[in-house]
Amino acid sequence: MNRTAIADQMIYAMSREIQDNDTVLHGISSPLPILAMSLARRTHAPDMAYVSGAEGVDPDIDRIYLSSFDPRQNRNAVGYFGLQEAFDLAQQGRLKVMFLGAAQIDRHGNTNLTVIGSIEKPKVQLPGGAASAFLMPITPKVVIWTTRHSNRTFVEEVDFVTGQGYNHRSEEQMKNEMTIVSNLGVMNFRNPDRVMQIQSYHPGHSIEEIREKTGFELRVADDVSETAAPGPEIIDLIRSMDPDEIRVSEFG
Amino acid sequence: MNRTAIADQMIYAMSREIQDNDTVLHGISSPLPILAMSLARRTHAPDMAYVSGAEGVDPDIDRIYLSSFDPRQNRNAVGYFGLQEAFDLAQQGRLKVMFLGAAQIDRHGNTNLTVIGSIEKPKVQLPGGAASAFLMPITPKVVIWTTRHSNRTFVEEVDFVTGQGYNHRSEEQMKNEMTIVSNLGVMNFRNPDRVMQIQSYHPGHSIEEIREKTGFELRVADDVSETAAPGPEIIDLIRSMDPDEIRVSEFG
Amino acid sequence: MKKVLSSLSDAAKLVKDGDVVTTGGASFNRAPMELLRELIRQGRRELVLIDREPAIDFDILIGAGCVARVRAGLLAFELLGFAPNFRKKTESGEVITKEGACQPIMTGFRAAAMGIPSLTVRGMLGSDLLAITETLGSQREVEDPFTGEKLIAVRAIEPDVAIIHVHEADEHGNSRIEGPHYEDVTKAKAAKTVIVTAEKIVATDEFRKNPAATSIPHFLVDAVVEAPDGAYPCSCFNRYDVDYDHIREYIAAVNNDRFGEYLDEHVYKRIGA
Amino acid sequence: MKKVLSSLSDAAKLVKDGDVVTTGGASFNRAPMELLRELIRQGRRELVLIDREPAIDFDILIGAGCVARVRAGLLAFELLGFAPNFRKKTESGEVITKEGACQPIMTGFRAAAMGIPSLTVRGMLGSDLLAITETLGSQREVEDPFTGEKLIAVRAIEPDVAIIHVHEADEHGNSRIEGPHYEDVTKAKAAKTVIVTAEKIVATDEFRKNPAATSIPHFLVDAVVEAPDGAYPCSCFNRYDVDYDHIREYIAAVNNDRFGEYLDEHVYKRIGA
Repeated sequence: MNRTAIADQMIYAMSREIQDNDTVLHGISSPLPILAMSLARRTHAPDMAYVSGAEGVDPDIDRIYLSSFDPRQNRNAVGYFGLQEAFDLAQQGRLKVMFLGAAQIDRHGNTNLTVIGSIEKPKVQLPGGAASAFLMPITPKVVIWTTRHSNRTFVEEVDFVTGQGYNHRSEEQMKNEMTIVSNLGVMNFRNPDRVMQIQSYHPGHSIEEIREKTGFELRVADDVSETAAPGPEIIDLIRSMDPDEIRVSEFG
Repeated sequence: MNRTAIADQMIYAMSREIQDNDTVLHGISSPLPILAMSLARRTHAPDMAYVSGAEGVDPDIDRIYLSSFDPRQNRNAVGYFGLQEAFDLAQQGRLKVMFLGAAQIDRHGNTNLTVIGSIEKPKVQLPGGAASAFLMPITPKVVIWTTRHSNRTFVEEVDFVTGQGYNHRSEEQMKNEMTIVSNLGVMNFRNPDRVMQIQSYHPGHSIEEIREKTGFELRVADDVSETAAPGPEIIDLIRSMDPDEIRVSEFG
Repeated sequence: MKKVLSSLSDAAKLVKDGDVVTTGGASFNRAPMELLRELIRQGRRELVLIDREPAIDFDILIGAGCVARVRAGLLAFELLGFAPNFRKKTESGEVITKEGACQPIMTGFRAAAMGIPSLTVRGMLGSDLLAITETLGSQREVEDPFTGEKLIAVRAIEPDVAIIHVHEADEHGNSRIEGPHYEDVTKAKAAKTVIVTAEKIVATDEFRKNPAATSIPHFLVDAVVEAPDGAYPCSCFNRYDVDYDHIREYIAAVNNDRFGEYLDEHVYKRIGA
Repeated sequence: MKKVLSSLSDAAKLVKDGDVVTTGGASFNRAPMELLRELIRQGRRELVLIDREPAIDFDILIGAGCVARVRAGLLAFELLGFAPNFRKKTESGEVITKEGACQPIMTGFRAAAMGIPSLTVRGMLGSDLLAITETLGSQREVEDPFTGEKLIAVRAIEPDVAIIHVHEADEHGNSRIEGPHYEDVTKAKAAKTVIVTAEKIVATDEFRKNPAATSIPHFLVDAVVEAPDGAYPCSCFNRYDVDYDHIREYIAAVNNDRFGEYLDEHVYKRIGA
């Protein structure tokens, strides 16, 4: 698959994590979430509430930009809702779905967006965790997306816990459901041990490939299957929302 | 003096409590404060910031109404600023002057707006303390106004402490200056004991009359004098801001 | 966006007996009177009313026997005097009121709107109100964890229902308020259920044309009702002013033991109208 | 209303060496670039920069040697990659950054804007960031006084200076922002000193005609400067878009050790212009 096709597959899988009536937020550097949210709203979730990182409520996306806060992405919004307000919704438990990134993720769902190496002597100073530390424990559905499924991303142990996973000291807070959508498949933690398992592999990929490119022993869900592929009308829809193919930049 | 003249005298005295550059707020049922603020802004304090209980910033007052929150009183405001925001300013120490009412007040400046009689068995259930409990300890200048100077208002001990005076347990918070403007004179607490004293008596009234109509031993400031009377241009200005003589309703 | 357009009658049914209710507006301005009249017609009972500075909105519900308790910073008719039903029924003990400070009420709403269980304020420390609210469990003295400063923690107030009258809304609940907003947006965020009444229901495109004018976004709203003159006799800024004469009539009715007639005339006779 | 109209040069002098500074906007949008360029020209040093999600605004100050420390939720150039000066100077240890979570920074501003010493948040509890911030004294675990729930208390952030770029302002500092406001109003309330740069200075009457459009009232503003294109190369909604090509040039300059040339070309050569 070329990068556009992988992007479209991921966007489609991510959109299916949204249910109708959900209130959904995206953050910074988030072309795939923006397109997934907009796709969901135009297909199976017309009643969802879309809150944009650029502060628009339910905008019509017909073009996206290199900044996910670019205010042009608020076209036709019905109102503004600030990030501070959206975070209040999250504290109330009303923000149902959030999309978050990760430079590293481990089998328990801990994510690192802070530093590669140690915090005292960084090998790579990452840009910062943004909303992860705050939202991961309190958001009912967290969708982590990564375009780089490899054993450098899916690691035995994260160098730094930016966003907490299921094995952490405050696990009483972790009543959420976490899904990971990568360029290879969809993973989740729907087992009694709350450890990562393959839920589906994207067309053209396999359980074996995913396990091989994962830095720890990855379980397989009992009902594992191939990820549903986007049909041509979905692909057309995505294309219409991102004519400049900004979504491919995430695979840079 | 007729009631209009007394109102004008009080408004003038109240306006002189405002200094240029002060940020000033009025609350509910406050025709005299509204007119005092507006008068100050049009005379000696053009740079003050006027925040109205109706949420307008620096409105031009040309008519007032029976509700001090009547939005018509925001004519020509340069913006809106909510009461919640104004109270934040107060917590920051940036709200310099607040006008507050009182059904009872004692020699230490404790005010009662809650109940006559006991809270368990009220003789008169008063409307409630509004901002007094909150603002009295933290606002640099509190101006209490009352149109009913009698020993039922100026009492030996208030039935209930709604707004704290200088003798209270949290006196470390009471770094403010409190002035009382009544229909008879101007009182303050500028002495080492922080007890009420007459600073000035309005024209036509006297120290003796004020002391007689006060339910406790009222001190007299060393530099006591007659209150400065509003000149004709001031009276015209007040009249132009309140052509319906709403200010007289406070003497009901 | 979900459609939440409703009838006055159905929207009012979202308020249950015993609910904790707050109303939009302040004093005689933009109170959701039409919806409150419907609550009276439907015979709602035992409500707990909370607001900073309400007026005739609370007083009419109290007079109609809908109310068990009131929490307000101040409840009066401004220069027109005491809130007449409130005064009668609190002095008779039929309605209970214990507080009387604006900041804790606004702060309680704000804490709920922010999704945290409590929020601190400065001030308040020397007031006798504090002892009362500490007994009620709505406030208590705390120390700031960083500075050690003594503050008052105010418990979040999450009303069962907020009823808010606005200028324009669409069928999804997107709402525009003109002029002073008071704490209405905070209340819409704080409450479990939000009922909006609007002078006019307009097309969603009107909101899309000027999103900066949207005060309350659709996803906070559970029901929206078209209610022209819905704040009457209170004001609705830019639409109509307070009818002070009507309010004087109301006061006279209560004070002359003719409040039943007032309700017949201004509330009940509207059934089916 | 006081007049606070100022020149770019005089306004920039309100920022002192070592000050804690925050900037308006978010990412590549409505950053107060012109005022920041003036700070570079004036040779400001040892600044402590705080913001939720800054980008080239912080990076250019870092690159020009003005910055000692950074507190940010995230500092990057979005899809264009790392913030190049930030990455270089943090990895070399020249600039110190320790945090990396948006909510505590927004909450710190909000606490200061509310005039309270700290404010609690939910979430955060399992993050390693917490131990770092506890050491720094900016966050700590607490229990809610009513519910006992474990929360994180965030210490108020009161910047010495907030620098905010707006669409229109008057000579008193009344300011209008179009489109997304980000945390700019909160920052204006939180900071000790507020500098506003505006695309255009307009008459106060423009504000009186539409008070609902006023974002920041005059009494929060200490200096206002007319700065057309003052956010460039960032966007100013409804006026101009981000110049992504310019930002690519900037990144290339840093990465090819030509940042000095970039500054000569885009910052220093403007002296006296």
